[in-house]
Amino acid sequence: MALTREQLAQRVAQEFQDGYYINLGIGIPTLAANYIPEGVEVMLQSENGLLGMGPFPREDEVDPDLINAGKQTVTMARGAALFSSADSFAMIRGGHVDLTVLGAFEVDCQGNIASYMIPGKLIKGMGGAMDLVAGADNIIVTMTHASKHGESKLLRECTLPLTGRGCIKRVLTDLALVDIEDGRFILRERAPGVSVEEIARLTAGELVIPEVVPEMTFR
Amino acid sequence: MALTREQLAQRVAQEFQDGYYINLGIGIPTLAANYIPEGVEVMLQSENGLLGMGPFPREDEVDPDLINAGKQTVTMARGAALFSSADSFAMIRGGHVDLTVLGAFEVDCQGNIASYMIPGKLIKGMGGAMDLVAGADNIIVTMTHASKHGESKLLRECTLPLTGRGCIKRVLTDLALVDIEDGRFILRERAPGVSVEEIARLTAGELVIPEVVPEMTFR
Amino acid sequence: MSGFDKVVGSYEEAMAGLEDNMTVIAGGFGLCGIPENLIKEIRRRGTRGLTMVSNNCGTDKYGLGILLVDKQIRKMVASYVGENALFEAQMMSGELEVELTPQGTLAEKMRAGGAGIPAFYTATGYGTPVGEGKEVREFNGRHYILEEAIQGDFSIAKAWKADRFGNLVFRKTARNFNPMAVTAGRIAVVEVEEIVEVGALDPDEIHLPGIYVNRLIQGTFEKNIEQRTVRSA
Amino acid sequence: MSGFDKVVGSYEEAMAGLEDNMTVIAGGFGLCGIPENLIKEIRRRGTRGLTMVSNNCGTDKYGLGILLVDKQIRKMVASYVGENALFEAQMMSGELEVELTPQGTLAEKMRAGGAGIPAFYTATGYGTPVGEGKEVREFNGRHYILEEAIQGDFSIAKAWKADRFGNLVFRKTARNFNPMAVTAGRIAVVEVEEIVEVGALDPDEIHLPGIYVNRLIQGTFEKNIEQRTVRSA
Repeated sequence: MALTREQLAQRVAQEFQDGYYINLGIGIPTLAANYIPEGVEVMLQSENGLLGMGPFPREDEVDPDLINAGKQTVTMARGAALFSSADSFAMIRGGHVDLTVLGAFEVDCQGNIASYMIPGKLIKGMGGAMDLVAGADNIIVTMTHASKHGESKLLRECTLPLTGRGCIKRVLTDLALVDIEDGRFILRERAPGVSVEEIARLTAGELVIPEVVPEMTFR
Repeated sequence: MALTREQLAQRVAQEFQDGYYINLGIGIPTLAANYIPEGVEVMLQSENGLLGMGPFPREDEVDPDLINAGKQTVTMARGAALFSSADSFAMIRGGHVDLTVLGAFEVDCQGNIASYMIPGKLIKGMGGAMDLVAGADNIIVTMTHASKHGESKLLRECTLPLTGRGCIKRVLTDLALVDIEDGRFILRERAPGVSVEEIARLTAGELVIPEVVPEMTFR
Repeated sequence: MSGFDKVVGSYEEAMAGLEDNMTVIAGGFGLCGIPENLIKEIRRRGTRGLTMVSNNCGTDKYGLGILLVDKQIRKMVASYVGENALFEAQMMSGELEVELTPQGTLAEKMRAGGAGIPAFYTATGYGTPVGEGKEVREFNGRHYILEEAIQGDFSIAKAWKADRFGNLVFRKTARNFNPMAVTAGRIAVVEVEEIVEVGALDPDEIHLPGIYVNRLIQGTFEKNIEQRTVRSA
Repeated sequence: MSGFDKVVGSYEEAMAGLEDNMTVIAGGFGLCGIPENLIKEIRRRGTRGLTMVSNNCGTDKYGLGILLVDKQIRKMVASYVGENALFEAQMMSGELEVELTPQGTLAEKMRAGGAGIPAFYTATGYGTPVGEGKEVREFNGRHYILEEAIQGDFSIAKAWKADRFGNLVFRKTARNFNPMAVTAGRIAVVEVEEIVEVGALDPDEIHLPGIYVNRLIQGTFEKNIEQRTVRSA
């Protein structure tokens, strides 16, 4: 069974380590904040200028001066700090964020990522995505493994305009956890009940299948 | 008569306009702060990270955390702001300071300035001088017109290593106020009792002498 | 009256000198921390052919979006331009030129514009459409592209508090692009919620010194929210 | 125990891992805002062959100057190195290499090192000995030189207050090079006068977020003054 959105978020959160500063993209990455493992404390960076993002506000806490990068009203966690967008991206570009999680349209086995633009459709812009993928050492891309029509999104070479080149090392899809090494995808884990064959069939780039590919576990 | 140090400071201060943000170098430029004209308010920038420098502290006000670029203890003026050295030089390099006054060993009629190093002597470093001359549009150099041995310091071409190239437009010496335009010195004012001939004799670079060269006046 | 008093008497005075075809840098992120009233004044003036530099272009009803109604913007430099149907229409018809710039690069270009740095290298955008036509250079085995500074004829920004000398304090994430925008404008206009007496702000807590501010005005703000998201109590 | 608690138990622990021939970036201007005790710990450890990056090299008795006694510094990157007889002697004898860097360029090189900017252009130093051997480039009719970022194996800095997460507040002109130094070190060690509980600092008034700080220690400071200058009451 393909992972649900909630399971994707849960699996992402398993990568969180105590003391990690993390930037979570809009959508599933943001959901991961709901599944932070026991005994692990993380601080969330919001690229508009906040380190230490808290949960959404209660009605009476809503403050138009306090939003996240998705323009949603938020709160601050204990120990939060505020700063300008230039300082925020100095932090990101300088490699100080421990983990970045974001979505994508396509990833290829060279570590390239396409996530911001589909030619012919409306161009909304890359926001901070290009800075995030260029600045982080440790990135997890979350997306569906293939389109509704069964077209793989793990490609030999991205077909859409790139967000970043050679910067992705780990992809979590609804079917599998895949690393990228030396120009190949390496299958690390599979979603519960999903066969290695199905994953292989839906992966267009070269896929290395280790002898043992454990199923993901969820607590 | 050649100007005294106090007169040099006084003449420099006549260039101050109300609302000017000013960076004053060590020595005579710093003295100019004592002669700010009536009705004129200026704010002094200290490049280590202070805008709005006040007078030296009284004994009981001395604070080791509050010094100027000459490492002297200072105070803050009303409306002062504190910032990092990166932010301070962003301000300087970005051309936001209205007037910079600093000393020099030599100036030439190309607007070059040499002020930080005499080969063979101990090299102490340029500190912020190179940034200041590169960042400011409006600079006044204060120095003696010639050495004790009568060697001009207003040259055709500087002989010492440069602090900045093509950045000086106005020089105040103990003998004269001189502008630099199109590769020539222009004599604007002379010290009280100093003849145009003496100034010409002690100026090595090409000197333009207008028909009228007023004496400086001091209140 | 001090030469450092930056306070002007009206929004008209605040934007005096703004002419057609100028470049204006605006602070704000989404609708957060935007100079609402300065934008409305640009609308009122009817200035046209503007190049606007701002992370976003507001929405159809708020922020820079209102300058689209009379087609006052010729070119938009931004990182994200969703949530705006008029924008889409004018971009598609070719009336509006758009230069997409990554958010961090945009912030740094503004900072560079204010800091006398004409250009810098960044890995952001290398090998993407953003890097096309830009110099590529290797440092320590990694590829970077050259990005140039941005400066504006005007910059418009919003702060929380200011003293009359223009020393600024921002509030929470309404800070965003505002400090850099102020530094990068030849004429920097700032509107604030409150003007306090000189000396009332702790010099250590001033986010941006008044040296960057040319004109200052106190306004009232709607502070619209794009995504009002709450949790149940 | 939170993974964000940066407080270490001793100065020995604070500088653990410092090895011969490493590059260390130090905050401070003159003797103002210098990490006194971290410097003393480097002295105690006897680490040698160091490249020190700091605006000044202290005096004969205080600050980085004390590392000259046992010739622990191989190379000094600074903007101003007066007031120090030992320094002069070692420089003249060739034991100490000196790279003079303009003050603003030095500050910007540190900032760039922390901000992922590998290099930038500046007019500072063009046509001077500082520009020799560096790329010259014209932007809008003016000449600029290319300057590269500085990063350190360690950075040592001094702040006024911090919370246990390493969020920093500086005091007056003791801020100087400290914030940038912290950002440019792979291991950033900060000593402070006071450590407060997490949550005690206003997020809007934090000068540098704790993300940059690896180790934090509370110390006592001599705060020597180079030029005690007073006016008569």
